[in-house]
Amino acid sequence: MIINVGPQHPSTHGVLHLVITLNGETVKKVEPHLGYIHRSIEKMCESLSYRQFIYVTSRMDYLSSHINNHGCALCVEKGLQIEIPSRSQVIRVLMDELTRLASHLLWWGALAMDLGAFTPFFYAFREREMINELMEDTCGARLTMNYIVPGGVMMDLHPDFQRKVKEFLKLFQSKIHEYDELVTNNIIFQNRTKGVGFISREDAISFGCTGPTGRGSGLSCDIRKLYPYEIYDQLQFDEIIEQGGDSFARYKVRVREMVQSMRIIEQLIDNIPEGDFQAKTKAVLKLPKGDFYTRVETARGELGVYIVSEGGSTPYRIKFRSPGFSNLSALDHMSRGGKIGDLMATMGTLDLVIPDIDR
Amino acid sequence: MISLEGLKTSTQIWLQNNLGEPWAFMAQSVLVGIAAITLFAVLGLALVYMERKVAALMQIRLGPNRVGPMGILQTSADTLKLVMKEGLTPDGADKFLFNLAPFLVMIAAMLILAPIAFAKNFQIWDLSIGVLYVAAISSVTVIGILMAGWSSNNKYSLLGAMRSAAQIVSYELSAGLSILAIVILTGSLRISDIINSQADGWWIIKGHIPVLIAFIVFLIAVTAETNRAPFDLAEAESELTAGFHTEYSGMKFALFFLAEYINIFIGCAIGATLFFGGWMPFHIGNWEAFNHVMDYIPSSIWFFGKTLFLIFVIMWFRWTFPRLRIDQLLNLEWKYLLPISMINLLIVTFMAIMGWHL
Amino acid sequence: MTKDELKIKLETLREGLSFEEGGEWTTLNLEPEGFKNFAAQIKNDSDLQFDYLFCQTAVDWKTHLSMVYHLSSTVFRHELVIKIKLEKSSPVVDTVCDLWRTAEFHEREAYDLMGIEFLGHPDLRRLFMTPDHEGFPLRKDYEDPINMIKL
Amino acid sequence: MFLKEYFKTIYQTIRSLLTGMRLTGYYFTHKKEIITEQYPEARPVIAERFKGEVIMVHNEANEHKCTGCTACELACPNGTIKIVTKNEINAEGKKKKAIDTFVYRLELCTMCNLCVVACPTDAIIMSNNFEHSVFDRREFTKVLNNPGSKIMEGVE
Repeated sequence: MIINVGPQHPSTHGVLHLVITLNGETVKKVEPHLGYIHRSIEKMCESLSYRQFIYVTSRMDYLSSHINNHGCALCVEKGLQIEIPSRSQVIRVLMDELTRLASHLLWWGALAMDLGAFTPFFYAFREREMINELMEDTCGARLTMNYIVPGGVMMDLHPDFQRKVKEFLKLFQSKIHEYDELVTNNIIFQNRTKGVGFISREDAISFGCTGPTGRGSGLSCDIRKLYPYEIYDQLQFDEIIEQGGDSFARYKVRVREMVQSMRIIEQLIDNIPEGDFQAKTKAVLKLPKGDFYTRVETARGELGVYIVSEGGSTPYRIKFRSPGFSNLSALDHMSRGGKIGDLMATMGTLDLVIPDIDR
Repeated sequence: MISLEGLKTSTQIWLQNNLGEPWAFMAQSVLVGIAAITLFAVLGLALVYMERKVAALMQIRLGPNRVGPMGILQTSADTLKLVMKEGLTPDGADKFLFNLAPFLVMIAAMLILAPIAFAKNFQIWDLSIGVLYVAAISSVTVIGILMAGWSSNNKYSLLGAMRSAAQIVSYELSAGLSILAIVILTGSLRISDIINSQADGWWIIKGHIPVLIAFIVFLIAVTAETNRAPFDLAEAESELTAGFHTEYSGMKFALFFLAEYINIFIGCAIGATLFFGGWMPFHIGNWEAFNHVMDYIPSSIWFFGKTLFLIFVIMWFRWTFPRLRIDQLLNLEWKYLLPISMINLLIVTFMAIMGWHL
Repeated sequence: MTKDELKIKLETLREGLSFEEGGEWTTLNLEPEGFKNFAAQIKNDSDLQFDYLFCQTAVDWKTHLSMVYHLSSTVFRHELVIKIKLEKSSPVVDTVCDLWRTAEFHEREAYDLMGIEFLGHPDLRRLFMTPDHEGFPLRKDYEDPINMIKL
Repeated sequence: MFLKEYFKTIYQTIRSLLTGMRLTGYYFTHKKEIITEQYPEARPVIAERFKGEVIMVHNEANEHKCTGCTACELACPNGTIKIVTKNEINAEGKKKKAIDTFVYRLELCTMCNLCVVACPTDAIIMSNNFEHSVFDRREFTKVLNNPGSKIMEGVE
């Protein structure tokens, strides 16, 4: 039996279209059909200047839009060979980690909803809302911030930022046990995710699975640790690696990563150096001829930005290596032989964001 | 004091005096029919409202609060919307079965209403095999669901219907076995006998451990039989969009929706009758004054209070737990609930033979 | 392995490799012929172990096309960039999706948007566009008067 | 041994389920935890930096600071802004470029703030207004300079 899951389906979280072949309830084959929201961002960027194209990248992985912007800005800075002030570096990292936290929170709620529990979604949104408000205070937007620009950040931090972040951390720490009580320790949840959607370390490398998907299979792939950018090499945090390779391992990686993000924020929030938030840059940015590649760790995995420059004010060719795209390619491998319910659990723990896949 | 019993008796007497025996019976039947349908509508609306409020409060929300005071009229407005919507029938569907299915589900739900004692001496039909009747009719619902799933000509619907059939058929067993435990203790299938046997204390608080186990098994089985989360695999909106009623719209969908809530009500009413003594007030041994105060509360309030409490517990389940997978669902039944309830039944029988329960 | 060591090691695998100077990582220019063998070599060589293909893309240079492979090793953490020059009229290259399975999707994307054909790919179909779409959107000479908005 | 495992599973299951129910039960009974905002009645608190739409600042004398340099038009990635200039003859008889209309198309705007950053005279800013819905999309095309407004003295 062949079933079309999507493009409109409650658990694909977007317009992903999966054609699944079933034998009874058992999944035989999963074939993703993409392109429902392909906007050809790569082509669009070819006609935008190096300042302008960053805003488009917010629309790729809209849950970690900030980190997308970060990757692009880093790539442009690498081409221009400019140093950015330490204050803006700290601000960028702070915002990155807040974004990661918000993204993982949303994922946590959405995963529980995929598995049929609605209530966690609202608890997750309560905390995420506070992060969004923090973002709104400083960046002026909640989701597509366009806050990071080549050379630094667009605006200085809001005066209340530090106080509010501390308030948030305090509240978040007092709430984090609820996540364990409601979902992690729940026996139904564990049965639904343990041993489901297994992918071995070798397959994870071969499929290019990164982020929590790769780390859940025991693959060390945290760009923040392996190829530190900004000030990540000066920070104390652990790369979370679980050996399970199943949905529960991926779940645990993300939940434990939230704690690590909190650790990073705690280290930085009292140590924001004074100074400029933006380096002096020319009005029109022109990258030298050549190609530049940067990688950053988004909430979903490794985002690669590949810019080919011909020396003009616009990129000649730009390619985003998005984490969701590679992770999705492993979905078929992971979900074969499972039940339909397992497919939803696997998809939930892969944390697919469809605009990130379609670009 | 107005009680449902008094209302019933005075209506009966009035009708018999004015119309004569055969016509009075006819009039009574019509009145009962109207009362049942009204009860359905009111219950459906009230339970949907209750579900939404319970869900909202557990999810740190307010819930419906715009239409009418506290949003009480919200569900009525929703029903009105559904009534006015077009009832679509898909092209490839088996039209007759497709349109019949919601009514079948509804009628099955209505039939179970007959032996339920809503208050003292207030019962449509106190038949001698009351409990057996309930157990038998409640599995008719599955035919309606299968019919809906099959005739929709939709793969989601078919999968949902098949899941639902497997689920209801298996959970019927442990529900039946846990009901049997009480039947053995009481020694009668008649609902009124079962209630009267609890005059000196409800089964659940008499302190028999097997009864407690039977109650837990029964609660799980009822949750599963009514296709409620965490056993809502037949609908499983994240997997099968809406399961067996994917293709339904308008009033036909509303009937399915209503039937779900009526089934919960009936399941919980049976649970309240068997384990919580139906309309029997709460009595504590020799505390005469306390018992009198309890007696003063109308029996219908006792019944509805207990039923609503059980419904609340089932709603609580729904808004806390994730959904099970289909094989885990069947594992739970065949590996855990069925063996437990069988051994439990054995113990209860032994208890009844030895007379320990009295 | 540093860049220079990597160069020397690669030279032992095949004679007369042309390296591109500059750039962050060792960059290698290759011809499509014999690429598949070379790819298998660098993946399976115990000193190289390029087991992770983290980016695969194509660039349209108007006169010709080129495939760009970004490879990395999860054991030694060294990177290699391979660029393959392809003809504009008939861009054909061997698939690598039996070596790195992530390439399956990336090659479908490159086929869809750039029109590069991969020999031996198990399921070479359009990924984003509809199957009957004409033209390859990411090529520089692609024109779509309806959907492309020029500012 | 098997039976011990069996009952242990049952015990753990019930325990984990009851912990979850305790949490939802807690929220059910504690109404102060409710976070719903009743939007149209209770106005939301909008951050002062919130990017709602681009507006042009006018002072009491109906003067703005826009010189018509089109820096914002060039900075905009979407073609949201269109500046139509005209030549004005000032008091000394010299010809001077000034804006005629500053056309802003809200439906294209992504609130990226690049135009505000690009503006050399701070003539345009982002306002906090977020209630943009209208019945006709033509209303999204706005002219930002007030009718009859002039450029402020001393702004070059």
